[in-house]
Amino acid sequence: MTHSLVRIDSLSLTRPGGPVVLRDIAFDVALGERIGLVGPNGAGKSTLMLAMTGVLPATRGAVLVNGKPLPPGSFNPAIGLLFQQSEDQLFSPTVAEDVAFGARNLGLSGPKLDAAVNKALHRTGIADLAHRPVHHLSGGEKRLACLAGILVMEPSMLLLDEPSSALDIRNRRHLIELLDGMEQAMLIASHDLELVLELCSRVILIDQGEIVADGAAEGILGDARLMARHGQEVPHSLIPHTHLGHAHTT
Amino acid sequence: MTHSLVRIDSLSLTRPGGPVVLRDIAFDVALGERIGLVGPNGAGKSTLMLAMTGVLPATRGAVLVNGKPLPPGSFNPAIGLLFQQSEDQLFSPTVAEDVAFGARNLGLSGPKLDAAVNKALHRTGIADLAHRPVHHLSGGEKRLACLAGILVMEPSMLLLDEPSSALDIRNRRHLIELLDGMEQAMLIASHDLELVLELCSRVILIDQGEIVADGAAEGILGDARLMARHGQEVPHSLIPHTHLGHAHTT
Amino acid sequence: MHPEAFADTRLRLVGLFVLAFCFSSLHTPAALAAMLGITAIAVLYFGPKIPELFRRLRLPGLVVLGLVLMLPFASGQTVLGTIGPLGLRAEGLAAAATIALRFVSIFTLMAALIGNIPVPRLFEALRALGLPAMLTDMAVLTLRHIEDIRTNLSRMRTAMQLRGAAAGFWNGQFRATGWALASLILRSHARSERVYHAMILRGHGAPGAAPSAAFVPKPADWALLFALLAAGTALLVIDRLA
Amino acid sequence: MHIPDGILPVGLAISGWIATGGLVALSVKRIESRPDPRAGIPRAAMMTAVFFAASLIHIPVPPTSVHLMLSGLMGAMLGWYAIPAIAIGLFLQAVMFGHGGLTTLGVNGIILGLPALAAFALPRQANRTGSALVQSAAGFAAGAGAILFAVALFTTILLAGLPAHLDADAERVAILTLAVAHLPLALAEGLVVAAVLGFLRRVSPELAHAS
Repeated sequence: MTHSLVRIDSLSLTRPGGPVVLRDIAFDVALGERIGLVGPNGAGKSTLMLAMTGVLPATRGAVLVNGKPLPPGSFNPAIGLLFQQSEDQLFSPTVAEDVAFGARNLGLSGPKLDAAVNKALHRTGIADLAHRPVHHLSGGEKRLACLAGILVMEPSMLLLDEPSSALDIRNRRHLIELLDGMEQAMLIASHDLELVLELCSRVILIDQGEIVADGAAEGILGDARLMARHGQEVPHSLIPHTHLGHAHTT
Repeated sequence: MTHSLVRIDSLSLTRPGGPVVLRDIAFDVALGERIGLVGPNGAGKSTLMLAMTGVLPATRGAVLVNGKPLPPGSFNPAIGLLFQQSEDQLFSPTVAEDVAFGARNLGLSGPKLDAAVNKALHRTGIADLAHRPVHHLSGGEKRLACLAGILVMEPSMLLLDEPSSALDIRNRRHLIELLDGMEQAMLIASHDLELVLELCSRVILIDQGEIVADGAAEGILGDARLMARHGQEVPHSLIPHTHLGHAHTT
Repeated sequence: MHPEAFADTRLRLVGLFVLAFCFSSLHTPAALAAMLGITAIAVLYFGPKIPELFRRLRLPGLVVLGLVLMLPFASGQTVLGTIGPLGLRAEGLAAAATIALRFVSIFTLMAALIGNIPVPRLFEALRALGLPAMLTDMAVLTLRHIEDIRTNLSRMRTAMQLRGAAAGFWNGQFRATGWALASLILRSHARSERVYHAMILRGHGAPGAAPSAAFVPKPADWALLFALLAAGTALLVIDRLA
Repeated sequence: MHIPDGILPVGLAISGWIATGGLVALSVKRIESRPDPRAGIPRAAMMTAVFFAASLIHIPVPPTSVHLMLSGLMGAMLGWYAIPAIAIGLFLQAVMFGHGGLTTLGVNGIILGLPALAAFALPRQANRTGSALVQSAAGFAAGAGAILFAVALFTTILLAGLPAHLDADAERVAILTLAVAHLPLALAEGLVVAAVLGFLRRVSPELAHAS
């Protein structure tokens, strides 16, 4: 399948007064493809994601979904963004109401709304939390509630900004398995390279707003020299055991 | 050296209405010793740290520093706490002013204050940031500014709550090296087990407010069954490469 | 008692406003007595818990208490008796009693009628009654931030305490207090913008959105509104006739 | 400084609602004439929540303690947005804590709203002069002045609205007591607001003053 679902077409972004800038970012995302977005803090990962949703208008270039350019500033449910901090994304009293928010803004109401909300809650495995107040959830539950709030809009691509941050190991594992079972295309920005390695076949490395490398995940993440040059470390599971001198296998 | 710097003497804490409780926590910290504090979210790690500073009064038991019980509610500069979120700890316009806060409250002023602030800034490597506004710093710089604000009070023990959270790989590496070069005793609560493994020779595993295991770091973190029972995963660097069947060495 | 019997918060809010204003216009003993009766019926019917009511009453009650204790000695000409140098006067005493009764009744009525309704729902009703969207947007976001800001503020104060902030405000701590508040404002502002972005990304204010809560009045809602309006009218009549 | 329900005559309470309603309508009109009226909403909501949290900060004034009001700060930072923000804050305080009142919400809106608008104008003028000392003084005046202005409005409305008239001596004593009792709060508020605005001017000038 090489149908290009989302195309980023030489996107540049200059923020008045802000230090972070994107320069000529270009890549294609195929239907269902999962791409890791890796790079040091301040490289522009979060900015790129906001620009891909259209909420931050690009200075030059465009984002195309199914070949059509995304009008900036409008509501584009096809691309869903999971924020780094769950708290930024939860603003309703209960989980069910929060999940309903996006669906309602798509015009759903009544039984159709209920069905969509239920589906999203079941897909994320939090149906039992539906009537719990959002602010009494644990960190892991909050992350899942945010995800449900995006899935309810039936996006064809998910942008995940540090999805495993602030999760404990059990919740991280649960999230990885959940994401692995989903059919949406994904762009996953993360410092958690083991997670990227588990979920993504392709990795884009960016630094200072520019794409430095784009290719097979193991090739890029395992390239110690490339990684070090951009402030990264090779993930432990890709480090060959030097005392025996054998190369790793996954 | 087995001089006990800090002794936690069967500390219990019941919070009215709160679910997190500490039960009979007891351990000794030797001068300069570094201990990892590991356990699932909600196990009581942050509560234990607050109780160790005396700001959360324990229901039963005591914290002794150099054999003397810590009077709860008082100012105890001997034990410094680095908060999980740097922003909770920064409340001055510039880095230098923020670092000066604690020293000033210890009665320093004039050239002595300046000398103490300079020393703390140099120890954390952020002397060049002294006059930068705190709120324009990056995540890594904020963490270092918080650390300097604690070091300026010359504590003999540091409590670090998730010190590597929200740091990118470069900053995390830098922090690890910085902490490794310090002489203070440390208790490091973290889900980042590789960091714990690099810095600590001893690990305390807690779950539901109780100490489940206390011993050599590699013994506990490498015990897959024990770790799984308490919602943890063995860190990658301790996993034997099963396809060759050899045991790991560090 | 029967929260599920009612669906339309709009009608209840209208009824509450009208009756509260009627309460605050009463003067005569007969009307005040009738007001207490209506309040008692509301409590029995809607069942707010009495201890909870008293707990909530404590803070605002203090303000009224001060006034109520002062008035009988400071207002009026008819001296009923003296306590030390102070003369207890009839007009002041009557005014104090009127104020106290009206205050407690309105307070209780509010707790009975809307105390159980989630606050966001109240704003949905106000929006449906014609309050501009800018105000309800602001209110919803405010609710979103209150808990957050309180938690952050108390954590910041703990951090300050751990670094030796003295308890005394006048002892030069006002600057630290102001700085902490400014830091709180900065971080909260950054968050409020992110939250607003997140809302827009999920279609906040998008054309074609389904109304967040359609209010469909049930017969019980109309009956309640009618009862509240009738009670108000009756009180006004009693107040005039007595 | 909130007038509870039940104290004022109904005519005064209704006039208060009309006055505050008019002020809110005027503010909304001023805000909507801007290029992007929604842009200021996150800041206004955040400040309303801070206005709430300020009640956690207690200032010891023996034998009791008072808490910060921050209406002057809201005026300085929010400008016209301060009026709807204060109205929302008062409504929330009334329904969530029973603080203030429902029928008196309009009157309370005037008591806090007019001083906030005055505090908006003052530091903005001072900002143009540029001198740091003048700006600090203006920040102090905005904080302290908003309290004193609010106390004056509160006292006037309360005395005008009492169902029975006080004799002249009692009235004078009451006014004096209220004014003196609020002096420490005005001082504290002035110092804190000056510190907050000074901090913001250094670090994030666009936040320090409403446009």
